[in-house]
Amino acid sequence: MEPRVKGRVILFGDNINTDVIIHARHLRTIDPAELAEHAFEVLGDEYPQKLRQFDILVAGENFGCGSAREQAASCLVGAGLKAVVASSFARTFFRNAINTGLPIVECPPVRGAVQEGEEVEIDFARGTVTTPKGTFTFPGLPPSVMEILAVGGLVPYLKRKFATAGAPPPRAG
Amino acid sequence: MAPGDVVVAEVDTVIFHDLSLYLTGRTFEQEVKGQRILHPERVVIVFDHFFAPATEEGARILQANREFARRHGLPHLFDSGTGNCHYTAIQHGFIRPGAVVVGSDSHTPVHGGLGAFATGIGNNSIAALTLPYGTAWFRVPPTIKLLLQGSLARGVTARDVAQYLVGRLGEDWAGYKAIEYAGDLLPRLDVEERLLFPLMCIDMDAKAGYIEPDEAVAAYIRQRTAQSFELVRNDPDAVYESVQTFDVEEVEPQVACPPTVGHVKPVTAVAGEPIQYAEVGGTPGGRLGDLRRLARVLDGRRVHPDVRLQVVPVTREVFRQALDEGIIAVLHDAGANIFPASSGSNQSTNMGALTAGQAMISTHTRNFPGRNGSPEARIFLASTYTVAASALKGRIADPREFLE
Amino acid sequence: MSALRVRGRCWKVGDNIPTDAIVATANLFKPYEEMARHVLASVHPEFVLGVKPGDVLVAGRHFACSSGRAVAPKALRATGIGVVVAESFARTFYRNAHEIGLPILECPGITEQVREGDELDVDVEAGLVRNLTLGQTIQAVPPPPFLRGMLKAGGLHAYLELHGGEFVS
Amino acid sequence: MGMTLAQKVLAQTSGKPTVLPGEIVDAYPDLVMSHLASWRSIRQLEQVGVDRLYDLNRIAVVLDHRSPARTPEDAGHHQLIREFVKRHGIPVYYDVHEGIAHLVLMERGHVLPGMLILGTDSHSTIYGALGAFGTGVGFTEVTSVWLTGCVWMKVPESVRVVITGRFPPAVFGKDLMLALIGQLTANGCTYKSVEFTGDLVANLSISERMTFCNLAMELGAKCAFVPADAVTEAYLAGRAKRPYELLRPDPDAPYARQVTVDASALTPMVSCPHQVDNAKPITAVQGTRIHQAFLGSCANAKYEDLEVAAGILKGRRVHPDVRLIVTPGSREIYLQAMRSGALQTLVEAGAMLTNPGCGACAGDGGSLGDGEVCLSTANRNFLGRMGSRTSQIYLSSPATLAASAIKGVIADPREFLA
Repeated sequence: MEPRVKGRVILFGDNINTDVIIHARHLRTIDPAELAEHAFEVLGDEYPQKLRQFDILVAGENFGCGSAREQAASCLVGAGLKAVVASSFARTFFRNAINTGLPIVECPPVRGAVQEGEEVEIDFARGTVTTPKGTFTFPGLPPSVMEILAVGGLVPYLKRKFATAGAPPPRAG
Repeated sequence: MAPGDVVVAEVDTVIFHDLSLYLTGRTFEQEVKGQRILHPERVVIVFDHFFAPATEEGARILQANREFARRHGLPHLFDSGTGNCHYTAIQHGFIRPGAVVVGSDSHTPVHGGLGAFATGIGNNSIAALTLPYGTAWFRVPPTIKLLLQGSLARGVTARDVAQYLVGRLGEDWAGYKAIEYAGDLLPRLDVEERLLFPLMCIDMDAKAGYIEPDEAVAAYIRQRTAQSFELVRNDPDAVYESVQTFDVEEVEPQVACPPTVGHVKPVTAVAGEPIQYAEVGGTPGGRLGDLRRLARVLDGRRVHPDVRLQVVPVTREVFRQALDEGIIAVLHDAGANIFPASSGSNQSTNMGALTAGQAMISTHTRNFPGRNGSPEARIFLASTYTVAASALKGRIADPREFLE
Repeated sequence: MSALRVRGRCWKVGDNIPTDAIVATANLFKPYEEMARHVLASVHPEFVLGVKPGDVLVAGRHFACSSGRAVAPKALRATGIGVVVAESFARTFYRNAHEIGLPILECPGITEQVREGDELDVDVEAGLVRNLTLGQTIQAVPPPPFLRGMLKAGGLHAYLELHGGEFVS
Repeated sequence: MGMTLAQKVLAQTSGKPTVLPGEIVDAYPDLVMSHLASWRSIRQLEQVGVDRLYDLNRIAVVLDHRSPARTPEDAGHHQLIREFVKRHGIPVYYDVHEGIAHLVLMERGHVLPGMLILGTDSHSTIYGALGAFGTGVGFTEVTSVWLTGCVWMKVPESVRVVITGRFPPAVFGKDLMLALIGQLTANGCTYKSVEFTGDLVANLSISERMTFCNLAMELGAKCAFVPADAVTEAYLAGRAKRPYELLRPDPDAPYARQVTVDASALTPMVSCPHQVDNAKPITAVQGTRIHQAFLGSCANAKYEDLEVAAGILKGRRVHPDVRLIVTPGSREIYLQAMRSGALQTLVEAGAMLTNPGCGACAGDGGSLGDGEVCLSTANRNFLGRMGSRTSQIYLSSPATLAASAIKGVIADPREFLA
């Protein structure tokens, strides 16, 4: 994960659900690039292409509500998005984004401060989002979560963990 | 009229399923433009392939069909869940002795077992001729008479005999011909069992199959329609191209093996072949008799853990009756999965897809490579008893050991 | 050259080719051009890649068995082939092909006498197949007059339009 | 200070005496359920390159979303899962004929009060009907828990929903939840634990409790509970796979919010396209033409739901322009409804009865064409979920569904259940 990302914004509203992000009929693969070919398709056939022209997805409240399907996060990775900024996230999407290595930022003022196509910059170390209308701060993620995100998701994280530790940890008391 | 003549006959019943109506409707409206349907009341539409569409494409096809029926004022539309197209047509009294029945489903000859002249004709034939003019053209076929003599051995059903004939005589043996089935076996079978012979005459490429209707057929029809009909009897001097006699006493349970329907072997020759799916359904399975036979074998036993057993009743009425008889409970307790009355896994339009390396044994009618998903999957066809025994063993199995 | 006289390259397939292999169920509702791209792909993958308008498909016994599927001859026609010559045809396909005006010819012994890639000249009306590469002529079974009339008209619908909804003998 | 149920479960499963809302803990789930998504978890496991699983007894695999296989891909995924289950000897495994994972696991006694259960399905909140902490995760997280036994969890704040009064005729748990979601919005309890309590809940059947906890997901909840009690014990008698304790929240547990609902004041409710929180009283939408009615899903395809629908449909016919699809939630439900005669009634009325499973809710059968309208007892009505992007889904109780299937339009069930 890069410490800073910068790029053009694609804008969505509140309560964007996982059926809209990636329909169940496309869950036949777990390859992010293949999934990206169908991202947001339900909104129009042009959407998967459109998505690729942007770098950062900005949405309102409750982004990613609905199913626990992880592909809702990984298809965005496949589409080349570098981060998602939302006023709030549904919790399964939040977890799935971390697990697929997609940086997420919860920062409510951003949604109202940008237009589609404008540039924003996110600085993860400082916890800021800079928009044409000003810079906003967001609380950082807990270190244990950042550890997963930093290596690019849960699979690389597990690979690393087992390469160093060798065996699973002992069972809880 | 003599064999070889072309005749144009008035059609009494046209049977469509969801796939054939869609294709015929498209041809009728886009190629045969500006015509109206002469006899809407003779058209029977049954949605049996996409019984609960898993795809938008399926939903669109059914929707287009409903709209076609509405546009052309077709009153007899049986929507998803009613049953298999042929049995639904029978159940609702559209088939009578002496009737001329056509459909673009290749198994339309099944109705010859009720004394109808029934055959499969193409969508274009129906769109260009039957719908606008109410007729169909036929070349009068030469007729072969097959005499089936004797009684069936334990564990052997009409299905096995019909399949045995295909294996013995060949897949194109009766090309362009009609077969009349007779002999002392037939009166010993219930009416629905007899239907297996004309049904499977298509596997020998016959144009039609026929059984001279008797009182049992008349009673069966009377339960389903108030319309009058005549029991058409053969002319005493009817001419047959040939008459052949088969003794059925020695016939064993039969299995049609990949890659074609004519690759028929006694079950003993293929027993032990592992299977992952078993299905009782389709036009030759899933009748009340099949469900009873299935329950007889499964009662108190469990389907093998590696096998998915799928049961598809042929009509809603059969399912209802099977519920009342406690059959469904027996099947469920054995681990079977019951599906809506339909064509089940036929062509895997709605269910029953196989991946490479998998095998299915079923009472369906076709086993060509790619019929149900991967061309590298294998499909075996057999009687309900054999499918039941195989579901228990996880391998193709001889049903006779379960039928002491 | 009329539609009932075809000259082209020979493509060969074996016995008992089902309609499932001509148009798989999954392609049943696609446009004909799309269907044409998959015709016989599971039994002869090179066919759709190399077939040219006017080519000749030669098959063994019982060609196009299995489901009635009248789209099968339409999909074959959409590949551009001019005629199908086979040892024998399944009944429904025989009907369907004539009804849509796709020339077909029953020719016992054909598979022994032509090789894939041979140049063939097929005269449907006369019931003759000439193997121009080998310099041989093979006698086939010409269609009966009734079906010949249908073929000439371009299929059943065209025939009925031509004759005002009547069959003429 | 005392602890809520969510706190108690997370404390217990992370080996701590107490935990506080907001704290992140490493918890060891008691059960990890994966459905069809299991094939993806297996593929991720191959990526990680480790094959030794932490504890086979904490794994449950149930095939429900596409049952049986509709495509060769499905068949291949099912096969991959079966082989994996067999190779590892995973003891809790249910194949395509058993039904919806949530219902099957509860019926077979794998879900007990106080357990922490993860599932590859957002409606895993339903396990709270038996007092368990159920929550949804993605497939990679399942891989991780298979391997490590452990998952990080943020201890959620809790919302207490106190339900008083009694349901008027023709009003059910589903109506209450749709009203509550409409009031609190789809984002109303995001990241929170919801505890249902009050007079009405004390006497509520497990079936209705399932509907409560299932639909709580549509408030954005992380988990939901009906604290285990005598009703829970009665349900678990003869089912529970092992002994359990009736975990209950402390009287002085901290709640971020308390919401009170008077059940007596409710009317039948319908959620309109394309969000669950777009809930309206039946009177506002009655008369809307429907093409399909779907009685199914983990929200409302339980035995009681089938009984209610059959009660209304008895002696009546489904409207000729409506397809009624009935998909019982599980094999046990199917058999029970068969023995009671409910299935017969539904079939006689014209319903199409499918095999148990997720069915049309998850896009597996009953797809909608352009412009078609479906009334469903499921829990989601998102744009395009059941087929065409121009189709529409309304959600209701089984009673409203049955009344509407008869009328051909969205109809008030009170006419039938006065």
